[in-house]
Amino acid sequence: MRIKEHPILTFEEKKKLSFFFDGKEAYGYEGDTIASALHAMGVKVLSHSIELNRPRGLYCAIGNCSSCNMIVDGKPNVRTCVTMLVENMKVKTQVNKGDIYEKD
Amino acid sequence: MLNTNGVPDKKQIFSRFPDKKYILKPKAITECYEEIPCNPCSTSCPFDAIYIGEDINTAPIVDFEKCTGCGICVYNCPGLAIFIVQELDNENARFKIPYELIPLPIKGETWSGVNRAGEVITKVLIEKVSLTEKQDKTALIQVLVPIEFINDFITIRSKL
Amino acid sequence: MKKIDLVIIGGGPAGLSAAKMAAESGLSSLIIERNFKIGGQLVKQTHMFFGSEKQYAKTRGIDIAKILVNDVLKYSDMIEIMTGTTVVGLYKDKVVTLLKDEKYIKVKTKAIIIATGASEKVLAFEKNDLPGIYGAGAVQTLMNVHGVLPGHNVVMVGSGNIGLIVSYQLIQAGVNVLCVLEASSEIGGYKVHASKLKRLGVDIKTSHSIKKAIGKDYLERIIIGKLDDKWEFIEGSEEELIVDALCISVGLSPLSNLLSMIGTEMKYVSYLGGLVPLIDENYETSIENVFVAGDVCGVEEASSAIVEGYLTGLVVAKKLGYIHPNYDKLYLDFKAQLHNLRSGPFGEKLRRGLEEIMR
Amino acid sequence: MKANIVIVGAGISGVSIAYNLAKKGVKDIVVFDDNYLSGGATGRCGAGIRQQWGTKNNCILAKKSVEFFEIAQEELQYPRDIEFKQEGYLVIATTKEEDLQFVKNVKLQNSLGIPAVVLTPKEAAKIVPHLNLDIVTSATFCPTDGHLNPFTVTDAYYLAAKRLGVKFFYQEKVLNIIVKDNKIIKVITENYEVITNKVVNAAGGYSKEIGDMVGIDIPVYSENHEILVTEPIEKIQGPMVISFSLNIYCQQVPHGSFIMGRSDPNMPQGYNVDASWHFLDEMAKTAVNLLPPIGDLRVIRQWGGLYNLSPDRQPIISDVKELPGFYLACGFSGHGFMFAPMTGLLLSEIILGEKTTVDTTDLHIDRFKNSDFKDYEKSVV
Amino acid sequence: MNKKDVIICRCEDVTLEELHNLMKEGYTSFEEIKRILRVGMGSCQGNTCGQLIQRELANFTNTPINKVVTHKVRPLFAGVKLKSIVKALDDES
Repeated sequence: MRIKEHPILTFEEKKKLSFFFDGKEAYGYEGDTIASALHAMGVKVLSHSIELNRPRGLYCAIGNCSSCNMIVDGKPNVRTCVTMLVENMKVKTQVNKGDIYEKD
Repeated sequence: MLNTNGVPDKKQIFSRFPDKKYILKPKAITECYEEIPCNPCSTSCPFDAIYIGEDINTAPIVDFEKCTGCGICVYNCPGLAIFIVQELDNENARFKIPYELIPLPIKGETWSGVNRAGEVITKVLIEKVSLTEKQDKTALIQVLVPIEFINDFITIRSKL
Repeated sequence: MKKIDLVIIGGGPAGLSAAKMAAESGLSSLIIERNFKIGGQLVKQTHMFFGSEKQYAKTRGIDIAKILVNDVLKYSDMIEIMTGTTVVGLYKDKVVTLLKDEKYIKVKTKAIIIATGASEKVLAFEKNDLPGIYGAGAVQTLMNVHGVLPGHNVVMVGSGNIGLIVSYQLIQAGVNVLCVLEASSEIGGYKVHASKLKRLGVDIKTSHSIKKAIGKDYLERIIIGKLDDKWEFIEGSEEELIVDALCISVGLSPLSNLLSMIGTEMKYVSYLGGLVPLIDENYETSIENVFVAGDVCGVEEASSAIVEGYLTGLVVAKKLGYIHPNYDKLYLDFKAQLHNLRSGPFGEKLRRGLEEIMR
Repeated sequence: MKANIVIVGAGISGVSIAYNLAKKGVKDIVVFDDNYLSGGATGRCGAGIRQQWGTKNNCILAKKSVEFFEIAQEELQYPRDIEFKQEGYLVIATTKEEDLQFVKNVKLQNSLGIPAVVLTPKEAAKIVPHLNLDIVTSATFCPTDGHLNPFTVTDAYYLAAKRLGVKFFYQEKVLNIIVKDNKIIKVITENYEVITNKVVNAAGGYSKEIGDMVGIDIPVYSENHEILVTEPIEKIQGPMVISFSLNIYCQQVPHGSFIMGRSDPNMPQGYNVDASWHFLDEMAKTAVNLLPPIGDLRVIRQWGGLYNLSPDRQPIISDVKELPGFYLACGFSGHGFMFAPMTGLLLSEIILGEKTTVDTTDLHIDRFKNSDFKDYEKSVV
Repeated sequence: MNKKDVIICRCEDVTLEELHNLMKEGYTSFEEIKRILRVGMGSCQGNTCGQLIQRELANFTNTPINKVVTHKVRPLFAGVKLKSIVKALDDES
């Protein structure tokens, strides 16, 4: 769901970045946050809430609301709306409060 | 009603249209009914035909003697609230409207004509499309509109 | 510990103008911006701005951002910019702590201009946390910064200027906006924006609100309803809409957390959007050398934020001993501009609000 | 308004005193607090429950308090969870002196029925695997030590006391206490005047001020102690880890976040409760040194709160010979939370002239009239 | 309205039902509610819930919203890893 044509804005072709989402290969573009790359792929559920296990996704996009916390490169509670996508990043859906010891 | 659905009433609309004698030539209609802090229409007019004054909250007043209907204010209005109208003959009126959507119409095409409530009311002919650097992405579309819709037509929607 | 005379928190219109004017006066500063680029909310505003020429009226927000950024870059020897950096702590001894990626940085300063802007209010309704429901700011970021669409069929909640403008931007990006809901009986934003939407076929439903979101893992449908004059849903007025995105734009409140953190005297002023600091005529708070500019001391337009930025930059520099050669003339001009921007009927609430917080 | 007893302060001590008195049938108890429920030191504390002390008094107070906490949920008939977890305190020694002192401490503790044991560093690592063994010389462990939610346990006491008829007034500052002919006659607050001749001073960090109102000079002072809390994560640590020589206590609470604190030897006396960047530096350094993996945890919040320190770092729970009707529950030196059940019980006994459950001679304010009081509690962070 | 399904605090998963129940019990200040429901104590520090709870409290207690005190703001504004703080100290020396 990327915008191809826009009356005001021009979106230049950017470098493709591949990464892993829940073990599967995925890709985004340079300048993407993890959340925007996942969104462009149609992934809306980014985490599950810590007490009631409710699905949560991108909400504020400024790192405020904790709805988009994911496990990135083994580390939990990463705010993916304000974390830039990096080549070969391993991104995983977080379903608990987060484990401090890396589990792959 | 303007305050409840964004549609100005007839009285408001007519208040901005000049005497018939002026409209035989292209004139700017400013559909800006609120006193908001804004004055680009006035400062951009090369003919000094739109008055706002020191207090930028004043609603614009068009001097139809001076207005040439050039259309510069149309793409300079941040609210896209200005258009140019001219009573061409007994059958048609000519409008110049701002347009910021894609795809742009192409000269010669027929598009739907839409009123202020967003309803399709007629067919209109695209006469000219201009989008220069100066216009900064706001295109100016010149359309031919059946004369009976001179007080209703406001924009275009989808090619027919 | 890093030492710098002036720290400006927030690289939006207020912060950038403050840095420019401080630099013009001879005072160096450090701008801290949590986003990846400076420009604040302007970087995602594709529409033309109101105001007068002095505040770059009729220029698109994205282009005003470019102008302000260029102004600041001209003083690259005097203005240091840290992007992607969040101020995490503000302490009474004027130590500012920062986080850039995983790096923690401490800065000791003499003066601080807090220009953190505002944050979006949230709304309580059933399943208000379903993925597919977004703040309007998030939608703008997704669309206008990343070029990613939030969905195909969207309903906007809130008809303030942001709600109206973002709806228009959604249409420009090719999204179908089903309607705009407004709990109040009248449209909140400028009517020119409302008229622009209406003629594009978007209904603005006043006295309506979102009742319920429906969906298993993400938003699939919503139930909207009509409100009575006590803002309660009228039974039987429910309507179901199929949407894949819902955008919440129910107002902004000043992002004044850092001011509370450092112990500034604050007051809740509804006219200004929420909790704001008490200020004097130069925007200095109850803590000496802690200034504010922009939405953090009352939600307004970018135009006034720019002027407030200029004003505080000018004044702070003078306080620290750097007097602009045109100080008096500029000071009066900035004051006059602010007065002009706020003197109309739309500025009335603001004027009353500002009166309430004058020290 | 008339009251049998006015209690100043609705922190954990105040609510416990109120509850214990009301349970014994005392009517017309009024409690004033100038803040919200647990808005003072109680709500700001680390909320650990420890029985491993270096003085007999503290050991006994703690042990008897734990016995109450074990049944508190039922006894107070609380609908929410007080979150009492008994997963122990692991007390870390890092010096030869501490090794020796801790052996003595455990001997004392065992003699009072506290099931603490001395551990080798390896044994300690079995309980908390992420310990940095390079700096641990030995440890002691008591499995029945633990942690409580300070808010809910205070709430539990409060609700129980309220059910028994105690009247609570929050956001109601006590402005003065009127004494006439060496007798308390009235308590004046912002909105009330209460006729009473008994006042309990459980004002925590402000107890000296309350003493001053009636001309009793209480030898205590207040000091800011800071705490930080991290984001919650899945459980990795059962017990509280504490070290006096390293100046740290650190606990993962049931909710998942880590709470840790230390004291600043240069902190001036006073009522400041600000958070400082300096504390954050020192705390992070100490914590990551002792428990390296928690370096990956994000600090989300820091705050300060008042310790009310007595000269021997042991509480003052007593009447006041110079002013009949004035009672003290103060000077807890950072440990009022964990002693609260006993504070309430003992003070109710003192007020009602009953025989006290344990000997309170050493808790009396008069012990400070003697310049070389018996014990000094060193096991304090 | 199914209040169980209205989320007031995202960080700690607090629902409108829990909030209303507590208000009915007599806890009618943000500070009290925070202590029991943990609202404002999560990683966003009340940034999301503060304003919602303020409105609910204003409605429930029939108080003008500007008189309803909301959450205290304490450092830190965003989470900082302990090891980042240590690293900064190491870099300084």
